[in-house]
Amino acid sequence: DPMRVAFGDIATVESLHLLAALERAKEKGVDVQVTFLKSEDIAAQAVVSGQADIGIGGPYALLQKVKAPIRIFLQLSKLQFYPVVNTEFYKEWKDLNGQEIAVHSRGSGTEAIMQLMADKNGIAYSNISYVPGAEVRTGALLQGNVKATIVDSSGKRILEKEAPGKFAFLPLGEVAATDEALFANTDYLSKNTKDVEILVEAILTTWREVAADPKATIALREKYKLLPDATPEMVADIDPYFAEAAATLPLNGGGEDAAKDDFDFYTVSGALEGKAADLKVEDFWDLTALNAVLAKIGTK
Amino acid sequence: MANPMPARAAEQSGTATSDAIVEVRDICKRYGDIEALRGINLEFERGKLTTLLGPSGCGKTTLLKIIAGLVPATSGQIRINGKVVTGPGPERAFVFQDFALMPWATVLRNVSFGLELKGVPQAERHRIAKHYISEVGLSGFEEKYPHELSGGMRQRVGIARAFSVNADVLLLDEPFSAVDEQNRRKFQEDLLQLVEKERKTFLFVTHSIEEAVYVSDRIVLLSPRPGRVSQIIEPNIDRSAAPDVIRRDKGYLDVVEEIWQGLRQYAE
Amino acid sequence: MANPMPARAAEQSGTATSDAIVEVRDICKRYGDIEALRGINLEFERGKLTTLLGPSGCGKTTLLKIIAGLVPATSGQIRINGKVVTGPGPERAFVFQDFALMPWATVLRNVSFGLELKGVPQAERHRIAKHYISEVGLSGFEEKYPHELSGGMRQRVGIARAFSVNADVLLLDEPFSAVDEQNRRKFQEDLLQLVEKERKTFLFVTHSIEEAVYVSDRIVLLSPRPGRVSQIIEPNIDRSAAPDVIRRDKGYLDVVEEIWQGLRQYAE
Amino acid sequence: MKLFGFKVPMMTSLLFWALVWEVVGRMDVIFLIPPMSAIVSAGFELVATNSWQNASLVTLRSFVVGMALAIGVGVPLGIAMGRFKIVDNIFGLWVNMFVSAPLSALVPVLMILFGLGETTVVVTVFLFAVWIIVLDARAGVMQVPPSLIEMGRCYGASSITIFSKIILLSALPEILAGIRIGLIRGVKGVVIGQILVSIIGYGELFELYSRSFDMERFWALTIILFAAAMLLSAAVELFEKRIEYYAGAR
Amino acid sequence: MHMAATPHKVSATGGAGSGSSTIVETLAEFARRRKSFWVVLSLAILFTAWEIAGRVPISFAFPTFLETFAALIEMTLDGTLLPAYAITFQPLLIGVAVSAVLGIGLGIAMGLSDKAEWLLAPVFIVLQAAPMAALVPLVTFVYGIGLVAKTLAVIMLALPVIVLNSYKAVRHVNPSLVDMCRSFQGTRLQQIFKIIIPDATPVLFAGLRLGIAAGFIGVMLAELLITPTGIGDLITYHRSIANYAHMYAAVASIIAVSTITLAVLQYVEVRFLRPEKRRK
Ligand SMILES: Nc1ncnc2c1ncn2[C@@H]1O[C@H](COP(=O)(O)OP(=O)(O)OP(=O)(O)O)[C@@H](O)[C@H]1O
Ligand SMILES: Nc1ncnc2c1ncn2[C@@H]1O[C@H](COP(=O)(O)OP(=O)(O)OP(=O)(O)O)[C@@H](O)[C@H]1O
Ligand SMILES: [Mg+2]
Ligand SMILES: [Mg+2]
Repeated sequence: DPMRVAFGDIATVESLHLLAALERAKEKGVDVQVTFLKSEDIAAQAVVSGQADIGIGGPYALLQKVKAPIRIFLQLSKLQFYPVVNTEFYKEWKDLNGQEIAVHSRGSGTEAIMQLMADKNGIAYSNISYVPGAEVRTGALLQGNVKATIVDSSGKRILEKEAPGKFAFLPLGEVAATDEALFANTDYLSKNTKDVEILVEAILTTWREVAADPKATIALREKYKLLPDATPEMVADIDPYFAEAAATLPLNGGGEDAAKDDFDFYTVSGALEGKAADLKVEDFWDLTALNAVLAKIGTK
Repeated sequence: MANPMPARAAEQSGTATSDAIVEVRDICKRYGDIEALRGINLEFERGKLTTLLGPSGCGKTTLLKIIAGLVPATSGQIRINGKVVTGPGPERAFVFQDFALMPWATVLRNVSFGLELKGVPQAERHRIAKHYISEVGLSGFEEKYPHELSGGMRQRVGIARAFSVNADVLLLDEPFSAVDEQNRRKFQEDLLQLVEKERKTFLFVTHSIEEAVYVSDRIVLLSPRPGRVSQIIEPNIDRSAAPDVIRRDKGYLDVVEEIWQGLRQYAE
Repeated sequence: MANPMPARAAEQSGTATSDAIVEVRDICKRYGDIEALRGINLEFERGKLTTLLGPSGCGKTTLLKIIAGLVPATSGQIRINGKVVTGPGPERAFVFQDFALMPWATVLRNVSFGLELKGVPQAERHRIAKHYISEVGLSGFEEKYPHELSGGMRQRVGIARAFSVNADVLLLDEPFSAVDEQNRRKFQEDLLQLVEKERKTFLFVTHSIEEAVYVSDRIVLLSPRPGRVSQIIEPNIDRSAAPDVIRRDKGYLDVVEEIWQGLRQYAE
Repeated sequence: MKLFGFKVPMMTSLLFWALVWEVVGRMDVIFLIPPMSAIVSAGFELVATNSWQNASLVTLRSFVVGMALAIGVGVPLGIAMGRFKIVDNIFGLWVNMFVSAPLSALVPVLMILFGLGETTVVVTVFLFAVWIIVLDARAGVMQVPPSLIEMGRCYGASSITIFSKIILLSALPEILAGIRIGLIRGVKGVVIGQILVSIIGYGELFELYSRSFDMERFWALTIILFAAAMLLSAAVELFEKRIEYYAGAR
Repeated sequence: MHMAATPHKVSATGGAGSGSSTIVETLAEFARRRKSFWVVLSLAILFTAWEIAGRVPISFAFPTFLETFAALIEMTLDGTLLPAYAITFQPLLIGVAVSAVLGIGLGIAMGLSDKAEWLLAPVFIVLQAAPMAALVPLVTFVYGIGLVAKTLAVIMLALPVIVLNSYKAVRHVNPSLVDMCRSFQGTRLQQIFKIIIPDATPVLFAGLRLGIAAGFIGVMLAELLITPTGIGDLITYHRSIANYAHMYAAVASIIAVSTITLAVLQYVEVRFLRPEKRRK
């Protein structure tokens, strides 16, 4: 049986390492079939309804609500976001009191971060609008349509390049939470242990390779002929992106620690209901495959 | 209003049984709440042209379609050659007011369509169709499509099609109403020649009194809805005379006037 | 084909200038490559009813619209009361074949529309409109909408509207063609009464020879496209007689026959 | 319109607009509008890329399959609705509803029923196109002149003969008109399906180009797609014109 | 574009005496007389099929009809649905209003002037045939994510429809009415305001109705592609937290609302603008 992976995004430079890892899993004999979907929600929905085996995203809210037994089994990335304001209007967190901000979507990590920071700084936003896509928010900032939002690292770079000094990035405390993870139906996980382990191993080894040498992604792209029609601008973006991202890649696949962090973060943000302490890891994570792989390749 | 059946009409329906090809017996027709026809009794003689005339909406078309077997009567019988019929049959052919030509077919195919449906082989049906096409004066137009013809020519195609199946009775519902006045006059003259030549029984519906008197052997006047036979008139015009002679014949003019006086009251 | 203008017509166009309200001078009309009218010269006398008659497509409607100023002539002039006109004017009113009634307006508003456009105050124009509505026999229908009327009644609305603007010349393009035969006869009689009463100049287009002869003081026969004046006939019928007397008058029948013989060749 | 006595074909104004675009693009007013010439040259490059060819193939496949289904289901259903009152009663509500419903809202639901990827896109195409095809086929059948059917009956035709020799042929112009509008809607459907659910084919390219602000390619792709929609409908229209006399003759 | 008129025909039945009739006969009679019978029947068939499919279930993400209905009731009662519609209707109404004014204006101009026709008609023909969904995301770049962007998305879909229908409406005005007005020496302005616009009104209105249908599509695209607000937010949010019954309820409600809106408009159109149609 093929392993059907639902990816809630299109293939871009930022997912090069994942694409490469999937190619490696293929080499090891797992018939990976990736479908690119409009959004994480649709990817999650595909897994819930059984039309995909593995989904990519951060589906904590879904995990708590859905009737189907879905579990996360590998953390792919942590939240890497940068709250940013237009300096013509705001300078610091306090200025955002009673102001409007834009985040990715309802219940998303971006909203969680902004909400967390609001609590920390004792402020409240007048309104939160949902603007999916960091690049859209970046564009909106540049166009002046949005004055305060939260962007990803490539958005940060664009802002710094296009309008140096016009935007200020607000300080962010320690945030360690899952941005993207792999999840699947428990049924699938127990029936396809081998394939899942191969996938997990491929990802972890690739992650470690990229962490060791961010330029490895360029080689990987050439080796596996990934994104063949990428424009020169896109290719030029690979190096800086991974240079920055490499440091934050989770090299041990998250696991129990990550789960605990996520509970703390997402209960505060409101995506998860209840107290963080009451949540059980086994209700959200299936660690079998990860532990088996880590036993084989060791932790870093 | 009582059914005014004058003596002449009564006599008529009593005697004509001998050679009646079409017999209409106690036909009534209702469309839902609308009573279109009430107790129609008529005979149509073989080889004659009979016209149905009456105010708009009196049921002329309905009666003709009942005879054709296209519309079922609510009660009553239609007999053709003495046999009761309930649907269309090969002895009757209908000529439609709107021509009913198939726009995607040539004149030839339209004319031979009746034969095509009967399963006549192509060569044979084309031969017959061509004969009637020339008979109605359309030779040379065989490969044209209806939209390339004038209204008058289209109606001729419809008539040729009706002839080609060799039915005994031809039912024509206002065949010339879509044709302009001057061509209509011409048509009437042509029709008389065809009647002469083909020796068929014609049942003809028209609104035009002159037309009715000019072409008919017998005229059935219907009263307004519910349609009943109000009068039967036999113009008794000498058809061997030239058209212009007929049109200024005293008998002709008298009949026209008589009918007009009868129908006038129903005009708006 | 040469333009056959018989002696009678030549005389006519020579003498009528004295009281001609409408003069048509050398009118030619082309629609792209189609030559619709060629060298038309005509006079229309005040207070008379003149009919344009001719085979289909010969340019009757075109000529009437040129006179109305609705269609520009390619060359030639139209004079009304001696003055050259190039567009519609208050001395002329048009009655359309398809009635041209506004479906969203009542009979009253339709009839008074010509006055409304002229800026006549509402009370005044309603008074005038009501007068003509009753004149054409539609009293009581003032508040009805066109779709609630029969074809014949709609045409009467069109005629009342033309009367209401008090134009000297009324141009009627096949006004009765959408009305059924029997009502048409009634209309013709009514029209004659109106002509008598209103003493206006009427220009009338029709396909029907009988209608033309029955209603006209003068008949202009047009030849097929390109339309030219082929003959001008004055029926000289005594209009004081009863309709049925007129319809069997020898003079009447002769004129009908004469015209028919002239037009017959153009029928299909 | 006439200019200096010459008849200027209507569509030539598009050239005029292209020129305006070029000028605006050159003035560098906004990054969204690059010069037309840049778009055209990007278009030529784009057509040569593998990803465009693959995307076109995927898009075309979804479109063709979806349209084939829409026509295959829509025409018979429309005809059945035109012929049989009961079918009309049962389906009438849905057809009339869906022909103008905001189907884009339904697309997210489709995935659950039809899976990821092409099937959903095919279904989207089908759903966008089928209703108008049904309605027009129905209208075509219902406006077959009754006298034509009576004529057939008069000459002893069976119901099957009447159906095949008269009704079908007579309804052809409306059926074609429905298919033409269906084609245009189908193109909209394929794009919406690809953009809203499965990011494949042109949907993927659109997303990619708009994310990387690659406006030349974005517009080149748009123009290719628009042109395809126009050409398709023009082709059917041409065919329709050939049988236009149908309407006049009956 | 087509939209079959569905007049409420109550066909009179005669002949058959209605003395003693069985339930079946009564039902058959009712079915014949009342279109609503069929509406109810076909709704019942669909809902039953939905319920069964949901119970099988064909997928975890496929709720039953009853669940969906319950979710709809819940959303209505807890006050999420109405505010959502209030938000969704904002860009829709503004967009349709702008498109109506602009579209009818442009359409009439194109109908009246050959130059305007030459200049604009091809643009709108292309826009109407084009898959505008592809362009909706672009709007964000220029007009951001707020009301303006969504309104613009609505306009992008509704305007071409309204323009082209208005243009056709004016071009198809009865020429003999225009001639009639000219023959009474009506001025060009009188011609336009007393003849052309009134005569075109029914078609203008029908175009407006089609424009509103397109506007619904536009607002849904905007809410799904630009930023989730209103009903689009309900759909995406409930999907993201796997409340599929709620998501389905939101989808079904927007389709129902648009259908009802259009049906009401059509009724208004037939009732007030087409007296000649109403009578039949
Ligand atoms: N299919 C039908 N359903 C209901 N009523 C009908 C139907 N066909 C005809 N009628 C009614 O029956 C009456 C007679 O109609 P029919 O067409 O036979 O009259 P007609 O004499 O041919 O009229 P016309 O001179 O206008 O052709 C009319 O009042 C008409 O309204
Ligand atoms: N707008 C037009 N454009 C091109 N040709 C036209 C136009 N109007 C009329 N014609 C042509 O000019 C000729 C005369 O037309 P017109 O309508 O005046 O004839 P008519 O005598 O009124 O015909 P009918 O008896 O059929 O009413 C016809 O051959 C017609 O085809
Ligand atoms: Mg009739
Ligand atoms: Mg004419």
